[in-house]
Parts: sequence; structure tokens; C-alpha cells
Amino acid sequence: MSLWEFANPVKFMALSGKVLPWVIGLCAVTLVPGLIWGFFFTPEAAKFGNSVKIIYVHVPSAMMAINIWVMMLVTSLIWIVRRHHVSVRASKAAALIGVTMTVIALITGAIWGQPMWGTYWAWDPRLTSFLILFLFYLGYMALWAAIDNPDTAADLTSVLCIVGSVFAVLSRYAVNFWNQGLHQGATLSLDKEENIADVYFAPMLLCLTGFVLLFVALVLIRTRTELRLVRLHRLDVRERMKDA
Amino acid sequence: MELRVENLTVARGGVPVLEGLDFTLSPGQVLILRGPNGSGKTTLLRTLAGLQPPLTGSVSADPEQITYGAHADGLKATLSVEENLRFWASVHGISDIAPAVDGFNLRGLLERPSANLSAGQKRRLGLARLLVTGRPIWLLDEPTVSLDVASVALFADAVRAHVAGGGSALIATHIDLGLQAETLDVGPFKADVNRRRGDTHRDAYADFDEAFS
Amino acid sequence: MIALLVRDLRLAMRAGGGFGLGLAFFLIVSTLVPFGVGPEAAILSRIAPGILWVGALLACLLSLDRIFQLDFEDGSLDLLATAPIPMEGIVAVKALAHWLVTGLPLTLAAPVLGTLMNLESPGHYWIFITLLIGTPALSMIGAFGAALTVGLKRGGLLLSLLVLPLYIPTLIFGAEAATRGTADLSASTPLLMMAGITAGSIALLPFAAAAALRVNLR
Amino acid sequence: MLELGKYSDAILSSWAITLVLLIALVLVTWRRSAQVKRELDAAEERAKRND
Repeated sequence: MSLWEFANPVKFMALSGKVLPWVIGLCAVTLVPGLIWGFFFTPEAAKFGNSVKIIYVHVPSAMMAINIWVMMLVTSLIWIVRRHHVSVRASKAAALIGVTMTVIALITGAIWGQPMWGTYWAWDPRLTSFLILFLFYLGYMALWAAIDNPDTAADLTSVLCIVGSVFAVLSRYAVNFWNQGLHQGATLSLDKEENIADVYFAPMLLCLTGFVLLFVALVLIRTRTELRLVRLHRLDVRERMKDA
Repeated sequence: MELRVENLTVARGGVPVLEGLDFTLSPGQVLILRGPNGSGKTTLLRTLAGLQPPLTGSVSADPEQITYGAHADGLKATLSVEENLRFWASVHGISDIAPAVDGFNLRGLLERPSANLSAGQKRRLGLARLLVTGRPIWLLDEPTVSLDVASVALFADAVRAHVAGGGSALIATHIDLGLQAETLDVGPFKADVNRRRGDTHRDAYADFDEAFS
Repeated sequence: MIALLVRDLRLAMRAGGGFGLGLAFFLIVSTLVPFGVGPEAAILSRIAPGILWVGALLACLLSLDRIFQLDFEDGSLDLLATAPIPMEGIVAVKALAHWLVTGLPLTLAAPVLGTLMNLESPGHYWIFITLLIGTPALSMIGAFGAALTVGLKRGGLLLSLLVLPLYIPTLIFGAEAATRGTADLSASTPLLMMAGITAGSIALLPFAAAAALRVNLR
Repeated sequence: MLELGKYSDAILSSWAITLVLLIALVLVTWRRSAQVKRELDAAEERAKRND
């Protein structure tokens, strides 16, 4: 039994159908308590005051935003190399979740930035990188939306995802370099090591797990939908060919 | 150079249109491809030309031996007839375009921009391109569209000369070219779009149908 | 390959569009910016390198969809794909042709337009050097984007959406090098980074673009 | 009620936006899934009848 067998749609549909209720359940028992704990039962932090509570939505979404892109890169590579349909559909399914996480990270960051730094937006390397990541997500999704033939779309978006990843990393370095070049020194971004003390850590762990499980649940549902869409497209083509 | 096709299945948009094709095109042979519109003749020719991968089966011929003449002639409106022809000749490493010019009676049009040609003249120029590729296997998709009777005769002569020189041609056409040719009707090879699992043939999406059947 | 290059250049000359439109666009952008930000020489000369870079980038973007679209529509791309030239070679030659008719004229025009924006004296040299090194990457990345969208009916807008994010690193390093050079600071790091991006794009993107073209032709 | 102090606007708005976006994402996913499932069932039914 190899891992690749799950890339077969038959196995995937069967297995995902079975695990989905469990994933949803686990997501509920981690995310809900995590968020409640983070919101109601965390003390003020010395440096941030109560605004530290924003961390429980900001950090998980930011981490997911990047990790989802990495997952899309991996699944796109698997499609290019081994042509597993489930893989590329999962990539497509993940994109909307990724872009939502990016938007959440950007908006909560901006809202937090106002009281902390006195401005909603600064061209800080980290913020700028997220804005660029957002653009890459948009391009990827737009390319999917523009192509009718599912196989063509799968190939082209995978190529775009791979090339885009290289340029996204380049952009990250470029942005770091560029901002240092303009304003010396003072970085506006948060120092995570310093401010995550034990009181904050436990609910954070719950929230992070909850976000990951939420992503897994959503990506499974969405991948199942995508696979059904491919099947639908196929039935459609058949019908049209029969008429011809 | 022989073109041998074995158990070939070709697909359009991931769906098989023709399957189980077996035939050989030997040097000196002309094969006429027949079948109604939409039956997959163009898909077959594109697959043989290497523009798209076959779903199953094999095509044994070096793509470097094949030239493909499509519906579109690949002409540039702003270039003159001679420039168009010379371009394709030099892409294929050939410097002498005189046989192509004379073969399709283009001598008087050489200086003309392609934009000013009639549809039939354009087609003649598109067919003349075949002669400057220097390739032995011609795959032609409706080559006589918009040609008048005299031009069709020119074309038939060109095919005859090509075949006599050891070349071969696979031509999808609906008219009688008056050539010594065999006919390949694609009708019997029409793919059964309703096949379910358990069939010997599995295409790229067979998994999918299984997952939902 | 040389025949293809010659043909593309000849087509660009005859159809206009190539040299003319991109340059005119660049000129208009450089004219409009002072209207937008005001005529103060100090401000203009400070933002001139960045504006020239953004202007050149947008002008480059204008003609990208023509790289493969016309050949796709008239069937030439099918015939080229079966010709004895590797697809990667076709992509590289077409990107080179695009650079010759777009990137190079923009590079040559930029120092002159810099004068309109009160570019300080070493700036003319730096904007020329950075564009000379950076625009080939813009053409190559653009050819990749054009290869992705060649089969689409209305690919133009999508092409911009796909290509512009890919332009970010080149733009950052290019404009940064030009700005630093103009201010007499050391510009070698961004210049080297940009040269690296250009070299990497030219070496690797033809393969990605050729793969995309093959997908779009089948 | 929890005392959020001077940051209450920032905290409440960022949490509200996050929750709204996440719930919207879940709803979109769920409704699309149900819709596609329905369409596919109908199409399968049609395909079977036409055989």
C-alpha cells in the first residue's frame, strides 16, 4: 500500500468521505475552545496591552497563508511529475482558502498596526510580502477561471504555480533588501519569540491546530467538489459528442 | 520512411474520438482520409504530427520526417509571397524555393504582399510551403478548400510528383483528386463515448469514471 | 532560428505597433507624471529613476500579448512546432525579438526622457545600464506569461495580472540600483541581483514557456 | 463583560472580520459542494437514462 494510492480518485473519494466527519469534529473541539480561550482568558501583555488578543487570529492565518501556497506548490509538482488528478484538484481547491487567509492576515495586521505603529499600512518587508503573495494567489485563481478545458487548466496553472513560487521567494528577498535600503534599522514587525509566553502559548497552540484542521476539512470538501466537477464536465462532453 | 500506426486512440479535450486505428503509410503511397465533419480527422492528423499526445497506441515515425498542412496556412499578411516562402524554407534549411514557386504557379505573385492575395492564391502559397520543408510524409487537412479546378489539378500534380519521389501523403479531403490512392474511412474507428469500466481500453480519466460509477 | 528572428523583426517594422506604440506610451507616461506630482525639480529628480522604471515596465507589458497570439491565430505556431526548431528555441527567439523591438528602444529613450524629469547627471547613465540589464528579463518573463495565455480569447488583461507580480523582483532591484547609482551610492548589489534574475530567466523560463505552449497547442 | 481597554476597537474589528471571512468561506464551500453534488446526481441520472 503506497501513499500514491490515495491519489486515485476512487480511493480519495471513499477515504475523504470517511475521515471528513472526524476532521470536522476535531476542528470544532480545537478551534472553538482555542478562540474562546484566546479572546476571553488571556491577560494583558506588557508591550501590547490587550491588543495581544489579535495574535490568535493574525498569526494562524498568516502561517496558513504561506503554508497553503507551499502545499499548492507541492501538489502542482506532483501533478506535473505523476499526473495524479486529485493532486492538482486539491491545489485548485486550496487557492480560495489560501487567499482568504492572506486577506485575514493583511487586514488584522493593518488593524493591529494602527494602535501599535500609528499607521494602518507600512511598507514593512513582511506586510509587503503578504501583499505580493495575495497578488500571486489572484493570478493563480484567475488563470484557473479563464480556461475551459480542465486538463489544460491543470497543466498551465501548475506551471504558473511553480514559476510563481520561484518569483515569490525572489520577491521576498527583494522586498527585504529594498526596505532596508529605504529606511535603515527599525523593523516594525513583531518579535514572536519574545512575546509568546506560556500564558499565551497554550491557546495559541489550540488556535493553530484549529486553523490547520479547518483548512484540512475545507480542502477535502473543496477537492471532492472539484473532482465532481471534472466528472460533470466529462459527462457533459460525452453528451455533446453523442449529439454530434 | 514509413509511418506505422498501431492501436492508436486519439482524444479531443481528454475524450477519445477515434480508437483502435491501425494502418501503415508506406513511401510512394497516398492515403485518403474520409469521414464526416467532426469525426476526428483533424485530431488524428494533429496527433500524427506530434502536436498532441495520443491517448494510447503508438505512431512510429520520426516527427522530423513529417510536415503538417493545417486549415490555417500560417501566412503573414504583411510579408510578400516570396518572403513567406523563404521563411519556411530557411526554417527547414532549404535555400531553393524555385520548385515550390513553379509547382504552384506563384511566379507572377512573388512580390505581392500576402494580404492582397485571393483565398485560393493564399491556399496555393500554403501548399507550396510543403515543398520547401523537404519532408517525405505529408499530412494534409482539407488541402483543396477554396482552390479552383485548375489549382486542384496543380495540387494533384504536386502530390503525384512527391509520391513518385518516394514521399507519401495522408490527405483528409472530400473531393476526388484523381490520384492513385487508397482510402481510410475513420467511421468504424469512432470511439464509443459510453464505454464503462471493464473495457480493455483505459484513458486518462478511467479512474474518474470508476470513482463515480 | 535566425530566419525566425529576422521574420519577427520584419513583421514588427511593417505592422508598426512594435517600436512605435511602446515608445509613445513611455513618452506619455513620462509626460503625465509631472502633471500628477507637480513641477518641482527636486521631487521629480528624486522619483525619476523609479518612474522611468515603472514606465518602461508598463510599456513593455503593452506588446506582450502579440508575442505568440498572432502566430497562434494564423496557424504559424502549429507549423513552427512541427519545424526542426526546438520549442524552447522558438520561445527564446521570440522573447529576443520582443526585446529588440521594445526593451532596447525603451532603454535608449529612457535617458532622454530622464531629462524631462530633471534626472541628475549620473542618473542618465544608471537608468540606461539598469534598463539594459533588466529589460531582457522583462521580455522573457513576459513571453512566459504570453505562452500561458495564448489560447485564451481575452487573454490580455489576465496576462497583465499574471505577469506583473512576476515583474516585482526585477523592478525592485532595477529601480533600486538606478536610484542608488543616481545618488552616488554603491549600486553593485542590486545590479548583480538583477543581472542574476535576468540570467536565470533567460536560462530557465524558455523551458517553462515551451511547456505551456505545447499544452496550449494540443 | 470583558474589559478590553483602549484597544477594544482594534480587537473587536479584527476578530469580527476574521470570523466573518471564515464563516463566509465555510458557507461558500458548503453551498458549492451541495450544488455540485446535486448537479452531478442529475447528470448521472440523465446519462444512465440515455444509455
